Amino acid sequence: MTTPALSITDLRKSFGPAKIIQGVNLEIEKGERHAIIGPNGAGKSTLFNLISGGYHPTSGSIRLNGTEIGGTKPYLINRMGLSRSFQVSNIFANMSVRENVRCGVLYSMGYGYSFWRNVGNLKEVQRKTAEILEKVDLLDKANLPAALLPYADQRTLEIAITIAGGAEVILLDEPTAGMSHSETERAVALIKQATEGKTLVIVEHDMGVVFNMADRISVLVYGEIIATGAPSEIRGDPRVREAYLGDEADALENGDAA
Amino acid sequence: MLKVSDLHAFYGKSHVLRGVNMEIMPGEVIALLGRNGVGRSTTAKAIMGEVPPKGEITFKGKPISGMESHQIAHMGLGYVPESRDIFPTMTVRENLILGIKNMKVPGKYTVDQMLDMFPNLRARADNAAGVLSGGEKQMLTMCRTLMGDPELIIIDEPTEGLAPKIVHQIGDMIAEIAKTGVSILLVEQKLSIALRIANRVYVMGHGEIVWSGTPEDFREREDVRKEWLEV
Amino acid sequence: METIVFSLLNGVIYGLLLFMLSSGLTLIFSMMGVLNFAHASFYMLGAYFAYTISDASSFWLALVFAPILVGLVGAAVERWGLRTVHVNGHVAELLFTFGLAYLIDEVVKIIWGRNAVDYQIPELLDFPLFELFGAQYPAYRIFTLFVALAMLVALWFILNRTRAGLIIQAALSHPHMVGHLGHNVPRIFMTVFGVGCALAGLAGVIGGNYLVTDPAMAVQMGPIVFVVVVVGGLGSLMGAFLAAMLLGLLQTFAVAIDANFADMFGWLGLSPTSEVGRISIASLAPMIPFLMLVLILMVRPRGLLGDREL
Amino acid sequence: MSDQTMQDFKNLAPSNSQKFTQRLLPLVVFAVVVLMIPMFNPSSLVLTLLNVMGINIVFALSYNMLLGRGGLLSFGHAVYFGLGGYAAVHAMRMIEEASYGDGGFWASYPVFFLPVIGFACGALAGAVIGWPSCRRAGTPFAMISLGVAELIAAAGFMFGSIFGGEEGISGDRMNGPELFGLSLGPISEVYWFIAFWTIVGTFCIYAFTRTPLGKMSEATRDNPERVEFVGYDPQRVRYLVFIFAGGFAGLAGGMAAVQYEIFTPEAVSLAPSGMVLLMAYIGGIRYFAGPIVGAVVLTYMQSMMSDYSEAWLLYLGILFMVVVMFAPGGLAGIVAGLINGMRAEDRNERIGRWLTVSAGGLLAFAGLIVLIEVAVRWSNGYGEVFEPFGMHLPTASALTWALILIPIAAGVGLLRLAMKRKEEGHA
Amino acid sequence: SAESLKIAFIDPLSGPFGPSGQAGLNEWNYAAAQINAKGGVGGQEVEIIGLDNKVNPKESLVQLQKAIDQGVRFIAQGNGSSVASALIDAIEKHNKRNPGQEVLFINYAAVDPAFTNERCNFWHFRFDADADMKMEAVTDWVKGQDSIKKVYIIGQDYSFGKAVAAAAVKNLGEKRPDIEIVGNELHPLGKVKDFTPYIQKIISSGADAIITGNWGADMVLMIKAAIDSGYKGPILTYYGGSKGAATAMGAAAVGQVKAIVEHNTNLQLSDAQTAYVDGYEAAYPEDNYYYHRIHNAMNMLAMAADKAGSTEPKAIAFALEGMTYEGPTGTLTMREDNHQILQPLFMSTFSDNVTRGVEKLPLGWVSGDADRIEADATRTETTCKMERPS
Ligand SMILES: Nc1ncnc2c1ncn2[C@@H]1O[C@H](COP(=O)(O)OP(=O)(O)OP(=O)(O)O)[C@@H](O)[C@H]1O
Ligand SMILES: Nc1ncnc2c1ncn2[C@@H]1O[C@H](COP(=O)(O)OP(=O)(O)OP(=O)(O)O)[C@@H](O)[C@H]1O
Ligand SMILES: CC(C)C[C@H](N)C(=O)O
Ligand SMILES: [Mg+2]
Ligand SMILES: [Mg+2]
Repeated sequence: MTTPALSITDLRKSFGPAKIIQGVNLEIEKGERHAIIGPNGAGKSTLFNLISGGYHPTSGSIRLNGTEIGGTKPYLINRMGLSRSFQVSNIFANMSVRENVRCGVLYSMGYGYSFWRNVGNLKEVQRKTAEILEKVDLLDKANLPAALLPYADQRTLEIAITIAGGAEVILLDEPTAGMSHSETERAVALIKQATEGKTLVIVEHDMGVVFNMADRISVLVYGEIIATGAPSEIRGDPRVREAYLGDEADALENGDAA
Repeated sequence: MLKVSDLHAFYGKSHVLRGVNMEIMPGEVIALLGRNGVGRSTTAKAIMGEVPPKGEITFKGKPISGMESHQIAHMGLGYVPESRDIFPTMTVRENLILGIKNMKVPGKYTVDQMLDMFPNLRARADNAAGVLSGGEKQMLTMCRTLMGDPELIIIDEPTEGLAPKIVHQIGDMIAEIAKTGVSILLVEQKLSIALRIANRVYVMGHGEIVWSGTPEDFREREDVRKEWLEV
Repeated sequence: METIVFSLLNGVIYGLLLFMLSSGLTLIFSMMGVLNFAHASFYMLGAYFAYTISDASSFWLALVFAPILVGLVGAAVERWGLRTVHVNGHVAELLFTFGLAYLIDEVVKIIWGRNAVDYQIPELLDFPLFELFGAQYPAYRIFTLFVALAMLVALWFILNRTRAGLIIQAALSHPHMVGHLGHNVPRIFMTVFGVGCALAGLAGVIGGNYLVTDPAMAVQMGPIVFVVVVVGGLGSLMGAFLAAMLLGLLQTFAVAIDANFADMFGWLGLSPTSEVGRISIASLAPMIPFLMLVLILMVRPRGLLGDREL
Repeated sequence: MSDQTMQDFKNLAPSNSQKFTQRLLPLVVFAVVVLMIPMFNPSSLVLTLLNVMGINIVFALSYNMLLGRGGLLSFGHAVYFGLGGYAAVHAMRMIEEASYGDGGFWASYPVFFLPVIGFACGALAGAVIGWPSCRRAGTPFAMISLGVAELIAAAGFMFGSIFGGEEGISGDRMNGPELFGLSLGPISEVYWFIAFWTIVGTFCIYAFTRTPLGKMSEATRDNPERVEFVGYDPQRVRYLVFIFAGGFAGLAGGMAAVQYEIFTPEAVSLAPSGMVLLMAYIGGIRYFAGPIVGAVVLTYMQSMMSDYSEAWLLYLGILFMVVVMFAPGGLAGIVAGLINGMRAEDRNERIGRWLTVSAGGLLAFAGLIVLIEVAVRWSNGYGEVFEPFGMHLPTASALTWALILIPIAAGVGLLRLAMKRKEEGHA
Repeated sequence: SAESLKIAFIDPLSGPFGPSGQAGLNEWNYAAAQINAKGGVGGQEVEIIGLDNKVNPKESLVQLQKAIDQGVRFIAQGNGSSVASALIDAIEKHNKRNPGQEVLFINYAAVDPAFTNERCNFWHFRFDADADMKMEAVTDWVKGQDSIKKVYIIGQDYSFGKAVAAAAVKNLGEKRPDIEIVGNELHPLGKVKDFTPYIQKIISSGADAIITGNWGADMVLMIKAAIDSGYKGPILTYYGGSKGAATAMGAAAVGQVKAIVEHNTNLQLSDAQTAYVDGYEAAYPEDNYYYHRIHNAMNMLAMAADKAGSTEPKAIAFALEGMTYEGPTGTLTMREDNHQILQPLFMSTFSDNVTRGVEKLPLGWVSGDADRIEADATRTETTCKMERPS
């Protein structure tokens, strides 16, 4: 068996006395689409922060393709091929959409801190930027300032920046939060297409999205994973119902997501 | 209690509200439904003075359009915005204290009573509010507004981004608040909640109220639902 | 021995003066987040107002009215200036006060002239209080000490007994929301800014005749005030107090020490005739505050007693 | 990827002609203007002014690499200007010594290339000082820069052999090999030197904004957190930008060394750092040309207006505050706004509003001028009287007060009117 | 010709040394008015252009350039040897680069001895006694005071302060080897606002006398701190007459503070001279007649122009060399070898027994017959090797 894309063992994180992540174990295979669900405050975003380098783990280990990355700086992790999006849109508001995506592209194309090249002349960068913009369907808005985009498009741009660097492992934190039904559907299609063949970890409260996209689902409650499994297993798990889904489980069974 | 007639509002050049009319009686829970972007939040903002309103808005018989937001608040109008706007660097307790309008006049609740009602918050009482999870933040925002003893609360999308189970809790909480005699204007997308707790329903489309009636009537009107709510 | 006693005394008093000067800024900075570059200019205004008032009537009236006047000027500046730029963020506010400093400096030059004015210590306090090792100690310095302590107590009371601090801090993140909760944010901002400026004005009344009242006094004191506030720590009055004392003592002691680098580092082979060797400790005095500032920001960005980072 | 995409993308990217008109043309025009000036036989007074402008343009542009592009508010940028300048003066002295002494490297180093030394030294200083200062942006950065500036300024009086104490260090630019037939003696020859380096500096700083590092510096300004998650270390980005900004400030310092032939410790102090901040901000930090405009305007005020009015710093302070309050885009922003406005559909409405605003502003300003000038003369106490356009305006006269109060009141009224119209226009 | 002769006065007009510069400007203006009443210099009306340099050498050069660009050919400056040093350099360079448009430097107060020794320059003329000459006089006085056993030297940290300190150490060593120098300290120029720590240090050192070259605010504040702290020994100054010092000292300092000067208003004055002084004090009621040397310089300038028959700086410079002038205090000579004036000096003492007070006080400066030092006696050796233009 190949090394898992992401392997987390006994990960813990406390803020002062508050133990937020209390021993998470998780393995995510290459190419898998994995959803993490759980009640508000369970620690999902915190887990993402730990994986992507935003926080230092209190203890435990996180391996990306077999390499330990716990406590490594975010930009180093990013260069190793892991990229994330944010629950609250976190884009470069004063730049155009194109420039936003280009920021995501530059490092991966090897132009790091270069100060002797004109970005206008970097053909591959331009091509890659265009490719990403096309993928997320923002090509026609490429020259708009990001701050002026409608909310849903900002969320999309958030995803675009995340995938721009060509990372193999992608973490998306509630990518469809605040979107309407139709927008959500579009976003799901887009995410599916853009992460084709990559490892995807996604946090979502929209069960429609989760059950539609995920190969496997983990349920995080109070900093612990209480269940991991295929969507069908999770739906039936009484603990999950109790802790998270509540009445909605029935709705799901009726095929009528909220 | 609150009466809105021919309310218009603009963002720059775009005409978002095109003559909204509605009325809320004391003790009522009103749900304002509508698709994304039809202007429900804008209605709330216009009432609260955050967006300059054109038209007539009276609260308890007094016109409030053009008033400063703190004056509106002092008249007994509370607001829980979509963006929640908790004060991230302050503790949960401090956030609650800030909800008190006048330290000299004791309100219905003390901070401690409030924390007793919501054990989730009590557990985080001395943490910075910025690190709360989404659901905790939503609760905090509502509690904070309650601290000021409002007579009418406008609540904008309280369940957005919340786990399914919490959604229900929040619904219960709003019903609970309504029982204490506070009027509520609830801007909500999730029909299950809105219909469960509302006395009356307004449906909004393109910056106007297109339908109003009781939840029971609403359930009957498949056509309204199809035309104005579904995509 | 004499040196130590004198330096202690002078250091404490200079430190207290620094504290008086910076307490207003601590208030404004920690409550409103405004790094008021013009703070020392308000200090200067205090001195000049006091000069004019005591020229016309008495020092004691000046002691009361000069700070009030400065406070009113401050409130007006907030009302018709700062409030407009507030929406553009802290950098805009900082720049606004930066321009304000130029403005006040120039206006002072126009009204009171380009050279020092003769703002004198009131006769009642102009006598040697005691003699120490052959040198007389002026009573006014001891008076300064008491005013500063009174200010410390009063401020501590204000900060800990009012909710204004919380409200303002909240307004920094979500001003609209604070309004919806029923607080009149603009008025609180104006009051805090006014009070902060009035405190600077009071420092000016005291410092103007202790030191010199001239148009350069603002420029000279401005940066040091920042040092006190930042080193002390954001939001901490006690921190500011501590930092001011530390600065006062360090600077005074440095002046009093009769040694140079060669004396201190001679064992390292530093020659007393070399350029570095000849540097006297006394001449380091003006560098000390800034050395402290840079070090603190690098090592402990929240300052000595601050409760949050800058 | 489909050809179609590439096609679309090409259409999005500016065309070559757009690139030319928007990027190259302004620089070319700038260079042509600079080169044409001597054809008008300017007096040495004008040449001096132009030279100082050139120095300040490069200095202000280098400052804007930090403030406008990098979002780093520095109160100590003159440190790098000063250190670069000092290095150049020292080099100038070495050239002098070497050419009278035993030759060597310095004897063959042309004074014309002293700005290179300035750049190197400024960049070096940036590399050393930037290391601790660039760890954080925002207020801590501003405060550290202030502290460093004061430290270096204090050190200026301590290390006599470097800074020369109160006397400063001076040199003679007329030594070493001549380049381009310029002896650099008369000011008209120094003009060519300054012109050359102004163009080189401007061009290089512009080119920098188009590099990956330049772009990421803007990204870091807007959102340092996100930058980390696209593979960049924001501290590193800031640090590198800081070094370049220091280098170009040093370049300007090297130009100043040749122009003035003296540097004093005051050059590294807070005052010139504040001045360059004013230049960049008043000119407009969000526009590349902003600092250029600012440098030109402020240099003019500093050298010329100070002859007409003692209160010129007061006018400067007022100008700055007006910009901060009402025109955060600076002078360049106002110009850009005008140009965009001319293209907008509600053009006529806008022009009407502008006219009202300008009329109001001018009126209020006229009243203010009278007030200030009368006050200045009153304050000097020599009994001098402000006499604009043959009018006689003593402090006590009713006419004086009428000329102060009426225009101010009328101006403020007009401004309010314009403001109200704008609000209504938006509704 | 109708064109006026412009003298650019480059000195501090604001800041801690503003009063010193402003007083100088007033006296230059008065001297110009007086000479203009007598027909001007070489038939040209003299016009003084005051330029503020904030005692900053670089700013001074900016002002110099501006003055030159406006056609000014004469520069007057005095406050600060640091500035004078830069001006000497810059003027020399200018004169070399712009033959036919030379500029002449009239130094009325910057007394770093170097300017008339190793750094002497043809375009520079000094109308004040240099720091060494003055220190000779000061130490001659100390020589006679047996009670002085310990001396503290304090000064401003720049070339002039250093020159004073060096001269004091050298002269005391020669004239009174028994005296212990208990402190020799330099403080930053114009930055100290509270001299109390310095004074307490001096008192603790047990000094019997203080020697200081301080001027401007540094003088006023230092002396104020000394009096407030109850320092009782003699304070030997160069510039005790700095504006504001008398007020700061008050009656407490009578007999205690001394200053070495070329003139004070309680000397035996001729009627003409009395009228001249009165005229000045009437024209500038906030000032007292102080910079006598400015008036000397103006008169010598006029004489030189007459002698040369021209107002060209070069011609005037040649005419000034070796010129003698009968001034109110005696005969003045401009040394040809180094362009240093020789004039009688007076050790004067702060006193309450005066016919003319200063600063509207019944206090002022007096000197007895024994306090007069003849012009010739002030002559010092010079190392100057003057290069003269052809
Ligand atoms: N920096 C921090 N300091 C202290 N507590 C924190 C910090 N960050 C998060 N927490 C706490 O950790 C818990 C988990 O937060 P997290 O944001 O990970 O929740 P989540 O699962 O993403 O919830 P949601 O679905 O609402 O976004 C919350 O209770 C929060 O208060
Ligand atoms: N600040 C703004 N500037 C410009 N347009 C805005 C702004 N805020 C909202 N709008 C636009 O106004 C319209 C109504 O917005 P509003 O927020 O009231 O919608 P809503 O019905 O509450 O929908 P949502 O589900 O998105 O909250 C939308 O088309 C939106 O794009
Ligand atoms: C005006 C004088 C007091 C100047 C001083 N003598 C100097 O040489 O610097
Ligand atoms: Mg989350
Ligand atoms: Mg909404």
